Amino acid sequence: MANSIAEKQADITASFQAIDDWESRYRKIIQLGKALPDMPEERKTEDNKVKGCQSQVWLHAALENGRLVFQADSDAAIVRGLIALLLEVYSGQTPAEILAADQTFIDDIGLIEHLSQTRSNGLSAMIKQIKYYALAYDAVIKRSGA
Amino acid sequence: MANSIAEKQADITASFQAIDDWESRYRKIIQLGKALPDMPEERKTEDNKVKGCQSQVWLHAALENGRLVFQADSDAAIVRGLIALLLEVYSGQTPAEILAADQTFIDDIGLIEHLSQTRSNGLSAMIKQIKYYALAYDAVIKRSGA
Amino acid sequence: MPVVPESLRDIRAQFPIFARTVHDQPLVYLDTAATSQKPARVIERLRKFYSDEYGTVRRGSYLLCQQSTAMFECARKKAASFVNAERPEEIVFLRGVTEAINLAAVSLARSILKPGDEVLVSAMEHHANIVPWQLVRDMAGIHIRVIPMNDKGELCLDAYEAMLSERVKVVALNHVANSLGTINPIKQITALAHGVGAIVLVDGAQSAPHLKIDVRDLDCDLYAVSGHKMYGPSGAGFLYGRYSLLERMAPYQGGGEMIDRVEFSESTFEDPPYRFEAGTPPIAEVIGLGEAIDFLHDIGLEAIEAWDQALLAYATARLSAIPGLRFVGEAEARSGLVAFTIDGMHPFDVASILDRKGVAVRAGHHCAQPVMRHFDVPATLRASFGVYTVPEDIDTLAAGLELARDMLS
Amino acid sequence: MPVVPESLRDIRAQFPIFARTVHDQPLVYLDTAATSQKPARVIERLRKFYSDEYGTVRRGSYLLCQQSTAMFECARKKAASFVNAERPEEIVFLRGVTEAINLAAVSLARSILKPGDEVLVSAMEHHANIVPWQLVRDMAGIHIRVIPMNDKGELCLDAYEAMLSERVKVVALNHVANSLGTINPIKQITALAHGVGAIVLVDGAQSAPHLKIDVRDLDCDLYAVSGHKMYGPSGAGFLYGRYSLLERMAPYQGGGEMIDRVEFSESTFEDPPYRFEAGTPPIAEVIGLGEAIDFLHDIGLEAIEAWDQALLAYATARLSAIPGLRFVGEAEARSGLVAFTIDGMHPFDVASILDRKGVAVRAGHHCAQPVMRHFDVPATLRASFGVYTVPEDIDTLAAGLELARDMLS
Ligand SMILES: Cc1ncc(COP(=O)(O)O)c(C=O)c1O
Ligand SMILES: Cc1ncc(COP(=O)(O)O)c(C=O)c1O
Repeated sequence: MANSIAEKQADITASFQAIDDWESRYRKIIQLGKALPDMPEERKTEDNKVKGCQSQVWLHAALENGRLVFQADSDAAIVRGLIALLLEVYSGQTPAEILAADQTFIDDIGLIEHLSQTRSNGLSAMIKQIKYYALAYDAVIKRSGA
Repeated sequence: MANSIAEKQADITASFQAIDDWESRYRKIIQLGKALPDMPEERKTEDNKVKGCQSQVWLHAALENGRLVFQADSDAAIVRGLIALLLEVYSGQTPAEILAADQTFIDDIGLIEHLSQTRSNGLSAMIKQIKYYALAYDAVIKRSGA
Repeated sequence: MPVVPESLRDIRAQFPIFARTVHDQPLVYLDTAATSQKPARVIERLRKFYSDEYGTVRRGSYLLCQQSTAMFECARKKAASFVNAERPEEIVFLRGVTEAINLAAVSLARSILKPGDEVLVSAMEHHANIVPWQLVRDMAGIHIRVIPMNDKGELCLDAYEAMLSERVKVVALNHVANSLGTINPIKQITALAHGVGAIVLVDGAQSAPHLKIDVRDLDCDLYAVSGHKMYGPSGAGFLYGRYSLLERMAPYQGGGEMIDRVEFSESTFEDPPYRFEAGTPPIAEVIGLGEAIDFLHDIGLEAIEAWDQALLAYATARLSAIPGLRFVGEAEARSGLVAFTIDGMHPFDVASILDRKGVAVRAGHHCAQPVMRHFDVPATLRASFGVYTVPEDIDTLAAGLELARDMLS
Repeated sequence: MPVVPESLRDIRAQFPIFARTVHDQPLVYLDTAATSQKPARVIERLRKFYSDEYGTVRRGSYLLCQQSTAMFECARKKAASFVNAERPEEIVFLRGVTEAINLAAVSLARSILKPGDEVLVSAMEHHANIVPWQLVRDMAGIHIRVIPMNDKGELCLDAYEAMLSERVKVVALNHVANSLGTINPIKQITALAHGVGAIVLVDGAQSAPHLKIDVRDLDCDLYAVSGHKMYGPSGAGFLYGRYSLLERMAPYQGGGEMIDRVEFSESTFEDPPYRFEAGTPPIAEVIGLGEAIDFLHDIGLEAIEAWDQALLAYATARLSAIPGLRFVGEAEARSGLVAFTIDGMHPFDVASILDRKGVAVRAGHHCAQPVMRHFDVPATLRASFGVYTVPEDIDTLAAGLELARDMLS
């Protein structure tokens, strides 16, 4: 069984907190971004674009066996790295789990503490978008289940 | 012959500077206002109204024997007093004399030092209006003289 | 004489301006309705921001900008909670009430109003809630109708009800009238307006500094506030707007940060509130306004409201004793000020003499010429209160009025 | 490396912000084009005004108000002399360039523009000089046409001349382009525009902090300035307008103090500039802007202009050495900034890494999306200078860019 969101968040936070200089943390994030599979070009549509980012960010969601599978991409390397973290945590979880999750972990990894407060890097917009999908699919599941 | 504008201004300034408490200066101004002849109601027209005052101020000008004769009034007592001072200085002078005159004396009498800088009591608007009349009639005189 | 309550006991010491004199007299500041003085913490907040923290807001990728943005957005949260909005995105920052009403008038004219629609304003409005509607009237083909008031300075609610129809699209009026002090029954007015589907815009310039505002309880759609009248810096205020309404409203000013995409042929716009905040906002001033809101919350709005009422009662009693003094504005429910004339004396003369005694009151039409015409006076004197006002200020005012009477008669 | 001139030697010490660090690094502030930092004397002027002198402006009969008014009007004189206007009444105070252009667009649309008229804007405008014209376009029935630029980022003057006709009523363009640094030949552009009777509006957001402005020499009709970019407080700026033009222009916002007489049926308006200053203005901020103008005058605008050119030359030379770096904007005449991309790196990533080294630069479209499309880049990096900028800042930037290259490739 997949780890819970909370466990994954705790793992990520711990692994970042173990690194104590910013440069190594950034290098790690950039590496994670490089390892993220590219999103197929045909999915990089206007519809999938997350509004309110300095860099371009795309997010696609699909429900598979009751779990939300996300694909995402960005043209900026650091944002791609952050996306990789978000997908690791959220992709493959049920909508209900996502809705129940605490989303502050991204603040805790000591890399981007301030970024998520502003509209500057689209991270908060992306987290919001993930929650929207979870909300929407949660409703779908409840309706079809009833 | 009438005193020059400069002489009259000096007299007024001296007489006010001799009083060293504000209350007496204000009382004197208010008395001067009371002594000012009322302007006939039919002259209190929109045309004669000086714009930009908190109280209502009217000013009328006529050329008599090459000299500008002013009539003015206000519904506020202190402004009437100031008007009396202005008329004493300017009424009966030639347009050219008025144009040449220094208009800062009203600042020097130690009563209203700050008032003439602002648009608040219409005094600066009134002095401006007096100058406008002088300018206009000066042009009239020059043209008819040529 | 009412006793200053505990929570306001040391307030005066927090306002540096009271350390100064005016014409060698202690300052008696009774023109808070025009603009309030500033507490040290607001002044210090500005100094600190400009000295240690200054940066522009939105979209910068560097720390100063991110922190400024966080502070600016935090002020939005404070403003939202100050009026009990549902969410921070219901707060649009701008210069003050004048700009807020101009924004509302133009934006509604561009998006919602149709030719033949009616906008109701009250007979006791400030020019800021009259002229903006006149400026859009011809462009939008709308009609402006006036809700009458009685001679106490209270709205005629029967007449108001009779004026309501499907044609009425906006009801715009002040919560507290700056020339009379009248508190209008906004909740009742809103309920009636909503009965015909009209939008209610409230001018909160005079209420925000004195009353506890609850836009959800009032159920109004737009509520405008000037920060400089509620102990904040000049240059910043806000417009609360019900989010579903803001979403329907067209942009007002165009420029940077309010757009999504710009082409020369056409542009698309951001969601509210950003859609309405074109260009660099008054950054420090908004953050200072946030501090002023904290200041008010720390005192407690109930205490402020109660003290205002105590001062009003004291001033009314104290000034009634002055021969020839007539109050202009005698509504049952009032706040913040007393306005009056004195027989045979021009308000301007009286104010000039009061100034020499250190007393700052306003003489004039208070940007409410229609109110002056209603009461058939060219101008009135207005003494208005703030959190720093003490009963002794009213005593000094009364003594000054006696002196003015002596000098002018 | 250029040597800081005598008149700027101690300037940095006058800006308290440089006492702080960013991520434990000294602050290297290279985003003055977005907003400038503030010298201590401007911050102190605000503190003093709010602490000892605060009052509203216009029409009050008490000392605090009269003195505030005198200070406010004195700032108007300073602003007039800053741009060499003929008289103080040619200065309208408002929030900044965005509001100034919105005012101009709406006011001209209400008073002068007729259906079928053309407004020319340049291809290198900030959104603030595009969107306001789009917002009035439909109401006024006007056409917006775009003066093209070449690939160095210079206006095509031949094309401009060919576009001029009797239909052109307004030519609106920036003096210095915020995304490219290009200095446009305003004097020449104005002469040509006046040949067909068009009004010329200049967006001076980026020029005012760096160049000596002379509206009489330029012979332009409207000139817009943001105070917060020229060392003044946020929340205040001004629009210069030739008086004879301002007199023909309809009011923009409606409210208090801009009116002569208000009736519910109709209102009449004050003369300029008051007609355009509705409501309580940003009082302290305007007075602070006056102080910022004094600050600039005390340094001397010639020295500021010369230092800006020295920094520009140094930055251009220094950054040219960085592999893959391409400048965006290579006009002959430039001012205030360098904008560039680096092959294979997203500006946002670079800016984030620079931030960690204490370097504040802007990554983005700089509110000039059409310029980004012209150069076919999603965004650029922009380093912009102020009076406090030293060559070592450019060195730190260059080192940061090397680090970013290492980390990102
Ligand atoms: C009732 C009312 N509305 C509007 C205004 C205008 O506010 P501001 O000048 O801050 O825009 C005022 C203040 O003068 C007011 O008292
Ligand atoms: C060329 C130009 N025009 C207009 C603006 C808008 O100025 P403000 O945000 O001060 O209104 C800016 C600043 O971003 C600019 O650089």
